[in-house]
Amino acid sequence: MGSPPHFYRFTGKILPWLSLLCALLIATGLWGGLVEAPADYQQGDSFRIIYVHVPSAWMSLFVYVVMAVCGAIGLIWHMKNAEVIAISSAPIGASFTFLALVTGSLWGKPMWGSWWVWDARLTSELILLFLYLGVIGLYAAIEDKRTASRAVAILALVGLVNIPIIHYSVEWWNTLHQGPTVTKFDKPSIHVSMLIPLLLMAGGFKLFYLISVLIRARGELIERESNSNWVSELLEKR
Amino acid sequence: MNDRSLARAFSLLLRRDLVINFRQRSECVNPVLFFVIVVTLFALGTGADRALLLSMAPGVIWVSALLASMLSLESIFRSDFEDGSLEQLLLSAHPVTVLVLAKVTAHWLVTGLPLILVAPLLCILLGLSGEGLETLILTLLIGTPILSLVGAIGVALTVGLRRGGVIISLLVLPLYIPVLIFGTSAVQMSAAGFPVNGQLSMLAALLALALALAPLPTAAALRMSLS
Amino acid sequence: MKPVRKQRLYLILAMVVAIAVAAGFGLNAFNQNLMFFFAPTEVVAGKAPDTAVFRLGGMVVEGSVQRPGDDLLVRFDLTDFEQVVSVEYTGILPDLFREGQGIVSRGRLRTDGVFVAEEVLAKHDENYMPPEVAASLKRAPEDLK
Amino acid sequence: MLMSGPDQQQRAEPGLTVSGLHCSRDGRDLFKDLSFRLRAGELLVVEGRNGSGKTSLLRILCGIRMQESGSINWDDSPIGELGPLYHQEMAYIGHHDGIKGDLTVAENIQLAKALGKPSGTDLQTILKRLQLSGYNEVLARALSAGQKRRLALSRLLATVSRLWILDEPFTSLDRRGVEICEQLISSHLTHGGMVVMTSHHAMELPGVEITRLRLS
Repeated sequence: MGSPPHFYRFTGKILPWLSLLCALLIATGLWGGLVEAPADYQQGDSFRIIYVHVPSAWMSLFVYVVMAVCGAIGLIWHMKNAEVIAISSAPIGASFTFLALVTGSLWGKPMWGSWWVWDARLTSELILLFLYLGVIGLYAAIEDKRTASRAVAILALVGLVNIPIIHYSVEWWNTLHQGPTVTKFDKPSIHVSMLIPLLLMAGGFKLFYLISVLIRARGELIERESNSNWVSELLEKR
Repeated sequence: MNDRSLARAFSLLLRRDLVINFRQRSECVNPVLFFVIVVTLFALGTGADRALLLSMAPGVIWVSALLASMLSLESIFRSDFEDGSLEQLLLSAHPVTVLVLAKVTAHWLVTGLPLILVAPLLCILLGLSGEGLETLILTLLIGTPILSLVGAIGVALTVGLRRGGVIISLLVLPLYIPVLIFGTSAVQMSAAGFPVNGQLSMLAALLALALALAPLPTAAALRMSLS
Repeated sequence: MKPVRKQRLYLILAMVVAIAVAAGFGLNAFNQNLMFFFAPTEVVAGKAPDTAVFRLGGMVVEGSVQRPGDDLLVRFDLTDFEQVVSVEYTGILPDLFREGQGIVSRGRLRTDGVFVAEEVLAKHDENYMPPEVAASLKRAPEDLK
Repeated sequence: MLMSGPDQQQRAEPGLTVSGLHCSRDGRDLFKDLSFRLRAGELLVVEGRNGSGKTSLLRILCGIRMQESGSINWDDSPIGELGPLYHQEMAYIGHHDGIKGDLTVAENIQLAKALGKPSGTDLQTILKRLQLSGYNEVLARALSAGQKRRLALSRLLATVSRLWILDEPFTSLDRRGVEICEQLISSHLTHGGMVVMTSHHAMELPGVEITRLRLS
């Protein structure tokens, strides 16, 4: 897995299977969430936006951590694959963050009575979006892509301090945003019939991220290694 | 290389940076002028409603300080990068983080401190006085070094770019948000007559954290920029 | 120990001390009032601003919601189960606003101690369940924990 | 000026050992499998066309630039691990002089001393050897290009460094300046120092054996 040509061939093989699994998970998750799951005792059907909002919010944090960790690996051991995965994660993470903010806003208007509130959770999530945009902008601004990867990794590591703040903001401060539902240590405060579709969706989102990051990473890798032998062999085969 | 020589390198580098800034002068005058002008523009742009100005004063002064500090950031490393002093800094016999700290300290003394000195004047212009003014000065005193420390990371990341100006604001401003939030909320609360220990503690915590950690990514980013 | 090793140790020590100081200040900050909203107890104790706008959070007291006129004026009481503050609001309430529901409202105190809200936001909790389950829980509230 | 004898003899392989160095820029290989050794008293001149990677090689040897693969050892330890320990035994003169125009000549030399491992040589002696006597209080930006280059070379005298890495040290120096610089190099070598340098200038150092490395 360490060398780019290996990575390219291996991911090429598993991508179709991953896509199939992902489609399956999201389809059953959506069906379970939108059709099977009962309406909430308080929020009625409006709560169903949870099936997009919560997985994308989770992913916004998860992708950032993956990006920072891969960046650090690239920074320390100069592994090309890690560098490429780190930078390929950024636009996907930014999209998840954006989706979480938009769906949260759509949820907040009817329930809270406001599109947007400057509480700690929302503000820190917005900062996360800015961090992603900073990473993307910085990568685009530096010409040499290996140098750019190192720059991006440093920035991503600095921004990592924001992650615990986002996660714990609802516990540290009195926010309008409710506390965590599923990640509580004792037991999730969501009924099982509602939880299962949520977990399916979360799995589907994770796979979706995996698929898109692999596709992006493959493209990025080809572009970076365009002068190397294995890429020209690949092109000849076509 | 013992600790004495490290302390000597730190203080000499700090003094040299101050001397250079003193010989150029515009470096330290421009941010202050910018700060004063932006605050004035806010006052003019929102009209002369005293109550409105008063309620906006903490935010206006903090945002202007943020922008002034950000505009002056490039001077931390830009000229050193251009004349090759930066590579000599990285090749010195001392830990780069400590040298970075010396340069950031010099930058704060030259650009951050003057802001704090003129801030009372601007507060009076905006009608903020008494408790609120004292808290504002205190928050600026704790907060502006954080801006310099965190900003240094941004400059170090972009110093090798021909046009780093816009991208640096994209990198640095999100990281400035917590300082802005706690700084302004402290001033607002104290103007309303409440204790602000919480906000001040938070700012102090941020400062200690930035002092401890910010030089590390800055040094790493400088190495990256020179490679 | 080699001087360079010693120097590195000092630097790491300095960093650890600074981080400890940061943690100390941070903990202190969390013990202070850094909240998005004030609770009724704090308002009654006079900890909230007299003149400035602030946020008040609490539970709508059961049976306290009144609509005195045929306009949009609503009166209700907010509690944190210790103290009660009366609130007046003119405007459209969010869907989730109901008795027993947690809300956050933004406004200022009138001289008679009534909180005049400019905005009312409903705070929903992190519990999601079907209505039947909620009903059965209500019958046996001790099961909730 | 150099570390005394017994200390050096304890080390197994004192000096610089480079093996399997690979460097590429923008996906193009500059050099591959580059290996050489540099011992006390040796001079290595790196030659090659423009863009053949001479400067890149020198910057890699300094530890500023990252190599794709390969190792650089100083006294048997990788330079990345040594960090400041390596840098205090090394001096680098790059394309840029690395002097501050707003500081005086004396202030620049003082700063260079503080940043490195200062030598016992006093300011007047350094200035005299570089033919900059009387310029102590002059701002560096008022110097001519050749004088600035000589001021940059003062770093070699102001600090104690076993290894000198010089990128085109003769740039903008006049005949006299080149002679001064050549004297510096040969005296460094006879005292057991090491020099890696690039130069377009044909070097003649009496009594010094020059190893040449061609990058293509």
